[in-house]
Amino acid sequence: MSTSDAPAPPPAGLWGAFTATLKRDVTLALRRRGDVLNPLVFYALVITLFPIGISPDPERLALIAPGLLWVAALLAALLSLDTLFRGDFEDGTLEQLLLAPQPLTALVMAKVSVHWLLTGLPLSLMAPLLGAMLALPPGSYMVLALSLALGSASLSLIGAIGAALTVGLARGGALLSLLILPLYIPVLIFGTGAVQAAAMGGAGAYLAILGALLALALMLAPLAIAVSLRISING
Amino acid sequence: MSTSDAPAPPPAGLWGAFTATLKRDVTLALRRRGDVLNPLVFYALVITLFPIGISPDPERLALIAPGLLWVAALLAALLSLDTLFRGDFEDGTLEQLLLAPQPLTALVMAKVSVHWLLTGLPLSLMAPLLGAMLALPPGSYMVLALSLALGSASLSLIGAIGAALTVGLARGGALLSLLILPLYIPVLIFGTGAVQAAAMGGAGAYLAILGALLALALMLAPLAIAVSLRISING
Amino acid sequence: MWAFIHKFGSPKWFYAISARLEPWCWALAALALGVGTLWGLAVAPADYQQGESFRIIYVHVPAALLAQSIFVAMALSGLVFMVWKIKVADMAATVMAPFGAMMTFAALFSGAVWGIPTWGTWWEWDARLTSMLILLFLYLGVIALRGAFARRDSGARAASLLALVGVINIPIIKYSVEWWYTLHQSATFTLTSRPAMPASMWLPLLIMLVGFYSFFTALTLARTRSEIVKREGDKRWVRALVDKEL
Amino acid sequence: MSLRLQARELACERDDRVLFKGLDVTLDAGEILCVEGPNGSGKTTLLKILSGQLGDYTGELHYRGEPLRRCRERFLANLLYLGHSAGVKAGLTALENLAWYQALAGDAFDEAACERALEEIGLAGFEDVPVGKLSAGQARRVALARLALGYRELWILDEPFTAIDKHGVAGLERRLLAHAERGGSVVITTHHALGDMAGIRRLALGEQGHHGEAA
Amino acid sequence: MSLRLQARELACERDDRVLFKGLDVTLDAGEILCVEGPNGSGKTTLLKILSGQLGDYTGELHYRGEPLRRCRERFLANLLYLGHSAGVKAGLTALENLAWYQALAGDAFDEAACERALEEIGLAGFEDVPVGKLSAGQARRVALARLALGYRELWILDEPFTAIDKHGVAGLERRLLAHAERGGSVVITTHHALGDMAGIRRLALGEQGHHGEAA
Ligand code: HEM
Ligand SMILES: Nc1ncnc2c1ncn2[C@@H]1O[C@H](COP(=O)(O)OP(=O)(O)OP(=O)(O)O)[C@@H](O)[C@H]1O
Ligand SMILES: Nc1ncnc2c1ncn2[C@@H]1O[C@H](COP(=O)(O)OP(=O)(O)OP(=O)(O)O)[C@@H](O)[C@H]1O
Ligand SMILES: [Mg+2]
Ligand SMILES: [Mg+2]
Repeated sequence: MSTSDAPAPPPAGLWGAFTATLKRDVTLALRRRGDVLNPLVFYALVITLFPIGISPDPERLALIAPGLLWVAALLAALLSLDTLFRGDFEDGTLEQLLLAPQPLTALVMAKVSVHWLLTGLPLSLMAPLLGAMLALPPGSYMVLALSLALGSASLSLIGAIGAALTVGLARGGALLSLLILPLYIPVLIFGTGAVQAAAMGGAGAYLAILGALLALALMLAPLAIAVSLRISING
Repeated sequence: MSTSDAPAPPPAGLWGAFTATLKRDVTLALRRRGDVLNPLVFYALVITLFPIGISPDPERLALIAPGLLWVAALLAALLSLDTLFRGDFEDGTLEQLLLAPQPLTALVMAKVSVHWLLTGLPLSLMAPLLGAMLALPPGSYMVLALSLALGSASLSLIGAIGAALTVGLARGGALLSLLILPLYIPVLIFGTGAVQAAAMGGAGAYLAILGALLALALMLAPLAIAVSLRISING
Repeated sequence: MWAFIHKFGSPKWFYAISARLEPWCWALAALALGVGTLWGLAVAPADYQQGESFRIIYVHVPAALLAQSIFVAMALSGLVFMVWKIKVADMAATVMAPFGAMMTFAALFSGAVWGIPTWGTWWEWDARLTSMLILLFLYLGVIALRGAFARRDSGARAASLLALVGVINIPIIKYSVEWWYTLHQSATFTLTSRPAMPASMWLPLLIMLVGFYSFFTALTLARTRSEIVKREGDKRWVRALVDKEL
Repeated sequence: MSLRLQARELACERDDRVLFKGLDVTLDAGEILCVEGPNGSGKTTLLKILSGQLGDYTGELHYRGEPLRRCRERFLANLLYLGHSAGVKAGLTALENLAWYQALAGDAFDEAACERALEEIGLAGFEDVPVGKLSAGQARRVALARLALGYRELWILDEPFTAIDKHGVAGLERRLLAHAERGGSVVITTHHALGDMAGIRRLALGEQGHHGEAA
Repeated sequence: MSLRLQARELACERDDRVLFKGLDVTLDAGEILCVEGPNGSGKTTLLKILSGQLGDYTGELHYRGEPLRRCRERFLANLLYLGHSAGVKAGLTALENLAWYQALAGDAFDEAACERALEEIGLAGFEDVPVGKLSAGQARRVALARLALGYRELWILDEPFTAIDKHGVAGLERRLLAHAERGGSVVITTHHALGDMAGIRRLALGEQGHHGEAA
């Protein structure tokens, strides 16, 4: 009765595993209804802190708005990264994910995609509203949203490497930020550059660079994440 | 042989339990050496992100420096709060803490003190250095450190309520910030107010108010934390 | 004494009493809102500075005041629930929170719409605006916290505690925000230094206020009643009641 | 007075499923009560209620004749509860963990006593290893070492034999009997057969909600 | 070819303590291998090495005659590993958890099969309850339902009986035997007595590092 030689799983199987993992993570997030809103609320709250801490003067705010909007979005994305693999690690499903007869890079990409869909994308859609509150010139709203959407995808990918490396450590949160914040800096520079340039109408080049960064991250990060996970689980 | 009527523990016992909990948490934090440095590194990184994201112009930076220094310290303290009770919850020691024949408020205060000692205090000691990088006028360094030390103690106390309320929830992190950031705003206002006023030499009133806020927090928070923990464990 | 409080708080008793009160509240709300709207929109004179746009005041001010009152009411219900374990108080708090958040949002939104013709911008980091925004966050926090717990009782107690902590902080927040604002810059526009209103303007405002508050009362009673049916659905008296109504 | 723990008319339901109803539990000095039942029958729930951790029940709880709510402090001073999760910190050594529990009970730190407790429970030589580097069963033993550390008259143990090897189980059974002989009382749940122990009372839960066999 | 899993000269040390040395393990089709030993003797470590999760050893591992490193993909497709932690998500229902495992194995979602597996394992009626609301043993059963879901020739089970009640254990034992009869192979650790099962091989670890008795 023994199935003497099980064949490698068919390609349809990989796609099925990818979508099932995607669906699973979305279900989990949506089931705790608040969770989807949380990064958004955090974003809005941090943006509120700055005028209170710095100055309510619209002119002064407009000057620092692109930087504030980007740094706060980056922090919101960062904050939600810590839990990307942690839950799975703690209940043992990460162990099982590594034991699945599917390429780990693909499964990991499903998890990262969900993170971007539920954090980066909503953040970039919400940013123009907060931009208006910070007296950002109206012409740059579109560029703000676009640059954040592109940039946050890179952030999710890069951040996932850090999350994977620290998942086995008890208090990964702060160490994680230490590891990946430096890697975020190029994204931050070109992101704020795009928004600042938008006022003068020349954001195209910056957006192109953000796109190139994303392409690079898409190529390299999945493998790095997979390797990091194997290292963490082994320890 | 049965000890027919065990007396209530002597007051010396309470003090012993308090110091033992304090010592335990400090040991745990110091043992993962990186942990103590993490909020500091996060603070330094966030402060360096802003000149990158906004503008390296010292004059402009000096204007926003008090606000930035305070907001970043607040975020650093916030990030480290999520783990305040979480570790204990997950390995079951929180359950045992609640079953100890000692007043829970005292034990909880031990934990909050450690949080402040290892986050708030080092942050306030480090702030003047970062202030110098942001071209803060030299006269206000002392006030910056003092206001942060006083304010971060309130932040630890208030934040612990939120941490206690969310400890049983799977992804507490972001919810936690929604719960407590609004409550942080008075501390932020008087803190930045103190630093701004320091340049003109009139920070005393602000520091007094920060002290009053701390006194209020010291009176009300321990009970609220204890009640919150009981709620969380029950659910 | 305790027996009385518990009888007072028993769902069955509350259900019966509120059934009698509710129609009156609805009637008062309809009357005041109807009269106030007509008077405010059609009869009252246009403002000599702001023209017709000032009529937003008839929504804006009641919503803003109600938003703050509801938070206090919610916190008080929470206290009653925590101390005396009266479930009805928690049910009331449960239904108040979303409505309070809606009123806060309504005040913010109407203020923003009003700001465009009067201030030329829809948002300004003014003391009142900022503290209203923070109030919205507080509401959202209470709602999210309640929803985050799997067990209803834990969620209820957590939300009550947070509402209590929040209500202690509201005056502190308000006071500090106002102080902050006066410190940083002189106000470009102040809400308080408006021209004194003629009676033909504030009378309808008062009527609208009465309308908003009775609407809130009626709505809370109604939704608490349906919450009772939902939560106590397996009790005999509720089933008897539902059977009778069918 | 000697009736240590008494529960009358206990009832608890979770998500509309009645776990138990009209349950009377009495526990005397020198008694061992073993709560039995299939998975999901409410053993853990009952133990949490009896130890005052879960408020979600109806009925009355008395400790030494007084309502539990009114003598909570004294009750806790005499209670030792071990739950499904071990309650030891992975970052601390076995000895440090015990020292903390000792302080929590209000006692002064007594290193010799802690070491003796660890040795009795079979962890000699592992006193200074962080618990995170111990095996599942060894970590569990650190928690069990509390049984040998100072005297508490009432033990409430939720599956204490989890991950413990055969020798360990035998040793623990002897320990339970010794505690009872000394006048202590024990409430315990376990899926191990406790057959050879004389004089234990059994309380069966959830006869109706019986599970099918797991295969 | 029929020699399924073969380990030669395995050695592993942790923190300078040698757990095992020169260990030879062979596992054939239709065999059940029970790894025994006191707490901390290295059972979990061995199982993790055999399932390719731990690289921290010396020696050679072969699957169907090939070095494990070279046929990892095929090995994993035929392996079912259950560790100390159950590997089920508390936020998902039992059914959703199984569906994910089915997809992870590369199979199409088959609701009927999942429900049958849950029923066989004694969770009928709990299919749509989030696992977080199940008892310890019920949550564990959700993980065990994977044994009844699709055929994998090699099972590696680390204390699968944890928190399972007596009926459940008996059912599981029958399931193991049935698997072996069908030509499957099992590596298992447990502190339960597996005495009445015929034809299982035993591998004893850690005779030297024997623990004292836990009392
Ligand atoms: C988003 C924008 C706004 C918000 C959040 C807001 C908020 C508030 C609040 C909270 C109150 C009640 C204050 C109290 O406690 O008594 C209030 C009252 C009032 N608001 Fe606004 N407001 C906004 C915009 C405006 C604008 C643009 C105007 C018109 C120029 C305006 C005119 C008034 C007036 C006349 C009152 C009554 C003042 C009083 O009774 O003291 N508001 N507003
Ligand atoms: N992460 C680790 N780092 C270092 N040493 C470890 C680690 N995990 C386990 N050990 C050590 O390895 C030894 C064997 O552990 P293992 O978990 O394999 O034991 P086990 O036989 O499964 O025991 P149990 O019956 O308690 O589950 C233990 O003595 C432990 O001290
Ligand atoms: N947090 C919870 N919320 C809702 N229901 C729960 C919760 N925890 C447990 N239950 C339900 O209560 C019932 C009893 O659970 P309990 O943990 O008391 O069982 P048990 O007898 O200890 O089982 P086991 O032998 O598996 O440990 C289970 O059917 C479970 O579905
Ligand atoms: Mg149980
Ligand atoms: Mg093991």
